[in-house]
Amino acid sequence: MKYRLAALLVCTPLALAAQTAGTPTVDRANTPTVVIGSKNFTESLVLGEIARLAARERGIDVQHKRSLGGTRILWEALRHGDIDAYPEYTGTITHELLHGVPPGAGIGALRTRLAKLGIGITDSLGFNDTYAIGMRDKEAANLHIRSIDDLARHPDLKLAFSNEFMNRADGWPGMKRVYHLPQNARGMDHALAYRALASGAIDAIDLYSTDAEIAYYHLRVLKDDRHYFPRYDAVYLYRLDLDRRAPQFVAALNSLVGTIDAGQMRAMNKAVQIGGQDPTVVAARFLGVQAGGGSIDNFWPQLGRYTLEHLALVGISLSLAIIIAVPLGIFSARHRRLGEVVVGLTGILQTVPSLALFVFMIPLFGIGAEPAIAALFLYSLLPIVRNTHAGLCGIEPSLLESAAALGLPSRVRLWRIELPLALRPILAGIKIAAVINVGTATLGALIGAGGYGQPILTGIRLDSIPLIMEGAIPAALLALVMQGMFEGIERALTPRGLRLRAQG
Amino acid sequence: MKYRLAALLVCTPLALAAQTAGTPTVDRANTPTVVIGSKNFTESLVLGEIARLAARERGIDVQHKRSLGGTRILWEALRHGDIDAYPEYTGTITHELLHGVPPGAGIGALRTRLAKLGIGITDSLGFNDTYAIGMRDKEAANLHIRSIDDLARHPDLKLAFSNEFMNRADGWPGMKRVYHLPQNARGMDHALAYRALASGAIDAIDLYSTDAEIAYYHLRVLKDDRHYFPRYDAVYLYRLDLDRRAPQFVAALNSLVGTIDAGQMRAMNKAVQIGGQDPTVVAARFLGVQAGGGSIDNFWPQLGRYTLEHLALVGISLSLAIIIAVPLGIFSARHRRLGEVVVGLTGILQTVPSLALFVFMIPLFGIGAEPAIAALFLYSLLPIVRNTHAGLCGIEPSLLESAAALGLPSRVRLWRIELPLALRPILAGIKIAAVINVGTATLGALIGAGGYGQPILTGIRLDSIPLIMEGAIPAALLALVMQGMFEGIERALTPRGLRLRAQG
Amino acid sequence: MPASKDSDAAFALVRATRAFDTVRAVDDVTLSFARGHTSILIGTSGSGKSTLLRLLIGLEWPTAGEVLCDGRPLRRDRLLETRRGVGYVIQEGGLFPHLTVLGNLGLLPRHLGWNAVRVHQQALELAELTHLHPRLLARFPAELSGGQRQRVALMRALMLDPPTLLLDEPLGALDPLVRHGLQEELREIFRRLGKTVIMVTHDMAEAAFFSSRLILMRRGRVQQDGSLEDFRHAPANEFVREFLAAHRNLPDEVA
Amino acid sequence: MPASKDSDAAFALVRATRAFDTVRAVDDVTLSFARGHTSILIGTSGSGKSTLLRLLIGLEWPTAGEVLCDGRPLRRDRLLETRRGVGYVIQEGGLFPHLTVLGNLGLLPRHLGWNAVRVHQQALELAELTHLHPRLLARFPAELSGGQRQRVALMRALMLDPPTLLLDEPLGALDPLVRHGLQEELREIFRRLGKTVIMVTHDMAEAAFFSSRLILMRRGRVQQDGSLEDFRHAPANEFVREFLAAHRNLPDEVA
Ligand SMILES: Nc1ncnc2c1ncn2[C@@H]1O[C@H](COP(=O)(O)OP(=O)(O)OP(=O)(O)O)[C@@H](O)[C@H]1O
Ligand SMILES: Nc1ncnc2c1ncn2[C@@H]1O[C@H](COP(=O)(O)OP(=O)(O)OP(=O)(O)O)[C@@H](O)[C@H]1O
Ligand SMILES: [Mg+2]
Ligand SMILES: [Mg+2]
Repeated sequence: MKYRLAALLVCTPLALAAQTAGTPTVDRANTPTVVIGSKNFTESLVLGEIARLAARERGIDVQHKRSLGGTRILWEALRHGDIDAYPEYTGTITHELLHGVPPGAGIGALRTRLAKLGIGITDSLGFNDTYAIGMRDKEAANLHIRSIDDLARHPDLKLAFSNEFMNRADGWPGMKRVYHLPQNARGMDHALAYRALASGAIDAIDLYSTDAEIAYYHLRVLKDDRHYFPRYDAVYLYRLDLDRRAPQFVAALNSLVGTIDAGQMRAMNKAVQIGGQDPTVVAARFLGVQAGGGSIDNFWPQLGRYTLEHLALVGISLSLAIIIAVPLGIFSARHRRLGEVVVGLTGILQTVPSLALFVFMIPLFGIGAEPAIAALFLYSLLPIVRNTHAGLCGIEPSLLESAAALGLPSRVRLWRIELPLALRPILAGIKIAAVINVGTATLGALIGAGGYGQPILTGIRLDSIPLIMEGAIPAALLALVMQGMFEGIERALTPRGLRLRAQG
Repeated sequence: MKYRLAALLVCTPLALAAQTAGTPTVDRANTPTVVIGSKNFTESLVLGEIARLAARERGIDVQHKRSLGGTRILWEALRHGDIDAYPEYTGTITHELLHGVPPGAGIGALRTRLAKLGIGITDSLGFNDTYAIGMRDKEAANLHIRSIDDLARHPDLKLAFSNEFMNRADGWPGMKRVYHLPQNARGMDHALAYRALASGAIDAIDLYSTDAEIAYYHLRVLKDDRHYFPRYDAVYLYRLDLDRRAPQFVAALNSLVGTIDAGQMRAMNKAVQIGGQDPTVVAARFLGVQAGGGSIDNFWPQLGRYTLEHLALVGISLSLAIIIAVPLGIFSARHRRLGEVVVGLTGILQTVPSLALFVFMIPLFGIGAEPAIAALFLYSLLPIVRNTHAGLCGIEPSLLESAAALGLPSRVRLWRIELPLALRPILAGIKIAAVINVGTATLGALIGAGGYGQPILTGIRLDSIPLIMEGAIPAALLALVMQGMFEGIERALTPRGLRLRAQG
Repeated sequence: MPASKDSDAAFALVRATRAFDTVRAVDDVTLSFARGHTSILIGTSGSGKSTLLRLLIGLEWPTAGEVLCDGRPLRRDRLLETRRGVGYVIQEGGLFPHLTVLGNLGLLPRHLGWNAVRVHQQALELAELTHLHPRLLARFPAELSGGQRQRVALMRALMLDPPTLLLDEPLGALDPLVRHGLQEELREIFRRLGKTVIMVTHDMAEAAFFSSRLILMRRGRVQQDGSLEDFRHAPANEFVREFLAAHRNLPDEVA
Repeated sequence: MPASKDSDAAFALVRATRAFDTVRAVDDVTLSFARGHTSILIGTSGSGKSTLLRLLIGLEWPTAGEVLCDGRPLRRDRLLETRRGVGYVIQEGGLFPHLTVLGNLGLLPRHLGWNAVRVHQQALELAELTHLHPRLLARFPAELSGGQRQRVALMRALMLDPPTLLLDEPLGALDPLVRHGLQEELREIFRRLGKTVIMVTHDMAEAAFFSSRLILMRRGRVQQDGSLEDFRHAPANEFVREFLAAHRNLPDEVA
């Protein structure tokens, strides 16, 4: 029973972590005939669901692996046969996937090139999702602005563009030149730009022509009269071997050609992103079919993987922090002078911004979970050290003296008297560290450590509240669970004697 | 004396903040004849210093406002006459500052165009700071790779490029096409890329041809045989009215033309960025002159501004947090059930990643200090609430009973008995919150709140350790100062009676 | 004085029981304490004396039966008033470690609007009563000896000059000299000001000195309620006789 | 028994002074406590009795003079051994609130390698000695009455059967019945096992019962050191006489 306290404190998170590490990653279930993939933003997801449902109507067994990642991941997956089809944009194919294709190439030209790689391409689904410039509809109406050209007449308008748009040669610099715009633009995080526009802080921003927010914020998309922006027509890419394996499926894809216009796409994006509706339901409504069950097969396994990754990050770093910080706190309570230095140093660690800390971690640990764990570990120290220190210093002196008078050696005093009496503040510190840790671990996605940060960061980048929530809600729940767990440990470890009033 | 505790706790950070808010921003001292500006990265700073020292040698009174910001800010400052000259690159002038200049335009063409705006331009200083591709020298030697062409022979090489380079049409997509490269590249934060390259995790990255790290990490810059990358020759831009106001200065600038080659620039960058030397000293060594005193006039006022901004962020948000969190903690200690909910909720706030929190703040508070303060306030709640709760629950029950038996109303019991007895853990919570607050406030720069985050974020982006340190060191010091301050408050508020042993 | 709901009783217990799990610390006790009189609780250790006092002041609530204050049941929402009319000395003192002696003494009076001068004056008077050196008023509890702390606890109970005093072994840690003097003066005060006093003591001589009403308890029950004479000449049972016999006197002049 | 450095002294003070700021709690005291004997400290409240005991066990260090243990100066690096040979009962008990009675009693023995059975056995024996119901061994200190806690503190000091006992008012909160019995048994144990005992008490009868050596203190100084007879027939000064006279006996049969 002697080290029950220590054992429980340290083992619980470690056990969590171990359990995690042992579990194999998501296993490939029985593979269905056709697999559709989609990128990790709303529109791609909805187009994936539309394809799945359209195929299902023709009786084809289709699985939809949603939100797999960015362009590069989907493309590689398609080429290696991990997926059989996914929604893509012509501009992306021209600029990023194929080499030496002239910028203005039509879908026919792309089809020829893609065929050599064993990839097929449908014709345009009906809309062009390219860069565009948006303003508040009211203001645009007041100023009689309909096209980008008209901006030149209002040099006082405040423009703010995403950093990417600011930097791309085919972004702001070119646009300014082509349209002879007098304004100077400033860079702004895209996630924030819509809100700033809506609040009137700025007057025009860059956006994608099917963004859900266009309708939501009542924006006007300015006409690109000079065809400055390249076309990004939506299409499906698919493996040509489907023509043999599942010709019905290819037919289903082709049946969608020309059926979705920009307004419809915008409305569907809005329904999902802002209305919070299920993409399957939205897609089904568009097709006029039943949504049916078992729609998005990938949601739960993916959430499971994020959870395991997150638990590993938090469990390991927190366990290490407890193992190191409690002794540091004990040390700092014993040696007042040196203790101040110790606590001060852990405080300094806390002020290092996480990105900067990652920069220093990479030479030591490379990329992935290790540097994230190291950083989380360092961030968890302060609350535990500080509270252990405060807890030990707050013990009633007469009890310490009584223990000393008994002739107990200081190690025994520590374990049997001081730590149990300081348990409450120490556990409070651990709880604070645990919660901060769960929150900060979301940054782990920045250096490839995975976890709930993955959907959150992607969501922020894509300005997708549902995607943010997909990570934020489980993270919040995890924080609650950890707090509850430590509350339970506290209840188990606090002897009944400390909960009683002393009486005469 | 009754509310001494509360008053002191809350007023100290508030006072800090108030003092801050009242101070006017950096005042323009007596303007010297000529003002040089520089951008916020090492090379620009060094070139600014070189110009200043060269001019000083000719007896001209020159001020150097260093690290003013990005291209856009410097350009506007030059045009409005806030500064008289600054170092720039021809590629930037072509692509970002002037409209309708053909990409290959020579300096002569630029000079004509700039003259219309009242701006002069020197000839090339002697080096071209453009994008380039770098590899570990050893590996390049082993594989006999000298130019980008040679990469095509090694399809297994792992390439990783900065996100900007990945996205620019004149970055990776074009390069892949022009050089017919078979590899696929992945995106990576530029700050991390050098370390990943050095550690062998990847084999080639994009860089600027005068980066300090090239020498430091023993990298080989691959030849751009096909002249894919545009020229970014270093030049000085200056106001043409100087020809009249300070012809000697223009002569000084022109005297530098053709004197700095890429190797020299790289060495100077390395001396500052990695060797940690003073830019003034490095510049002076290059010119063979004395560094002299009062070199970088802008360092201290700028640090002062960052400090005031940072103090305002921390002071206001922490004061608010104390005012709200201590009562919340009291409430949660009084009402066990509801208290759990309160603490749980503050915990959930803590798990919301800062960028996501900012996203939600902007519609409420706009951009600037307000949303940052609101976010910092929310992040500061948990440690204080939790520790107030733990502190109050940890008070010896017999003392509470004794107070009740006296017939003291509960408000008096709270102020005179419970809070003083729980002071230590409450202050520990405040200290934790203060330190976390100082650290998190560096993120305020993300939404224009200024503070030490400004140089840190710029430093991370530019991979400049000195710039990171310019923010990180004051932040660390501030954390220490705040801890020391609260230590002092604790000592002042803890009655001597609590530091004594009880005896019989 | 048998139990009754006479309106002259400052406090009364009516078949009151306070059980902790299986232990009945106070077991079906009916007692009433007359206004203006001093009653002494004696009994074996753990017999429920402290618990009985705690019941009267609402620090403990009966698991059965009733506690009456001024003839009416004790009410939770009027505890503050009840307690202000009562000076209560806890067995262990219960001084606040973060306040000086004067701070401890002045806590409630200051809240009730006394100014510092008045608090100090009253404290000095009580210090004289308890033979406590005035210098000690500036000390913290941890800087006092056991007996000094006990006297401060007594002083705190007397600060507001309350009509009722509940004293749980208030003089137990005092030396004979101080204790002797204090006994005389306290008895004089109690008589002169007509205080209602309920005092716990283990010293039979002290008990007999303070009052002619002794209440002897054992295992939560009242064994006998009466004067020392009654105890001597008409002990209710064998236990009462034994209890009296256990008193140890000083040895005779020549041992 | 005058002070001397006789090697038979378990503890001795040589011109020892312990000052707190201006107050000398123990003032130039020279005393020696013979092995196997019981000595009683009496004196006014705040006269330095507790401080004197604390000096002997190294909880307090003299600001002047010396403390000897077994004829050698007390050393900080050997405190643990010294303290294990001493059973010390603090005036206020000093029980650990997070441990049960048994946990409190077993703390040191378990550390020294006793098994649970032996601890329990010894605890049961001591419970019988102190008339403590064995059921109480499972309780926490906060669930005990004042007198019960005091007995647990005494039991804790006796657990290891140490050769020396420093007892600071060990029976002060006990009722006459338990106290009377405990006095008899403790004196028997002390005599039979030849314990060295230094006990503080405010009860002159108890003092005289336990030992023929009383040490009377006042303001940090020893007033007289001798038997009750000496005190009566040759009081060192007026204070000694007064102190003795203050003892209050039970009133005579017919008041
Ligand atoms: N830490 C301290 N600071 C100042 N004075 C102190 C301190 N500790 C004890 N004293 C003083 O020293 C004197 C002796 O205290 P001590 O506790 O030894 O008395 P005592 O004889 O045990 O009294 P009692 O019978 O009341 O327990 C007292 O006057 C007390 O106020
Ligand atoms: N919280 C509790 N849980 C269980 N038992 C308790 C609790 N409080 C008191 N008791 C028991 O109730 C009984 C009465 O306790 P009380 O303190 O009233 O005794 P007392 O007469 O004051 O004794 P003493 O003279 O020793 O102070 C004791 O046996 C005690 O152990
Ligand atoms: Mg009691
Ligand atoms: Mg004492």
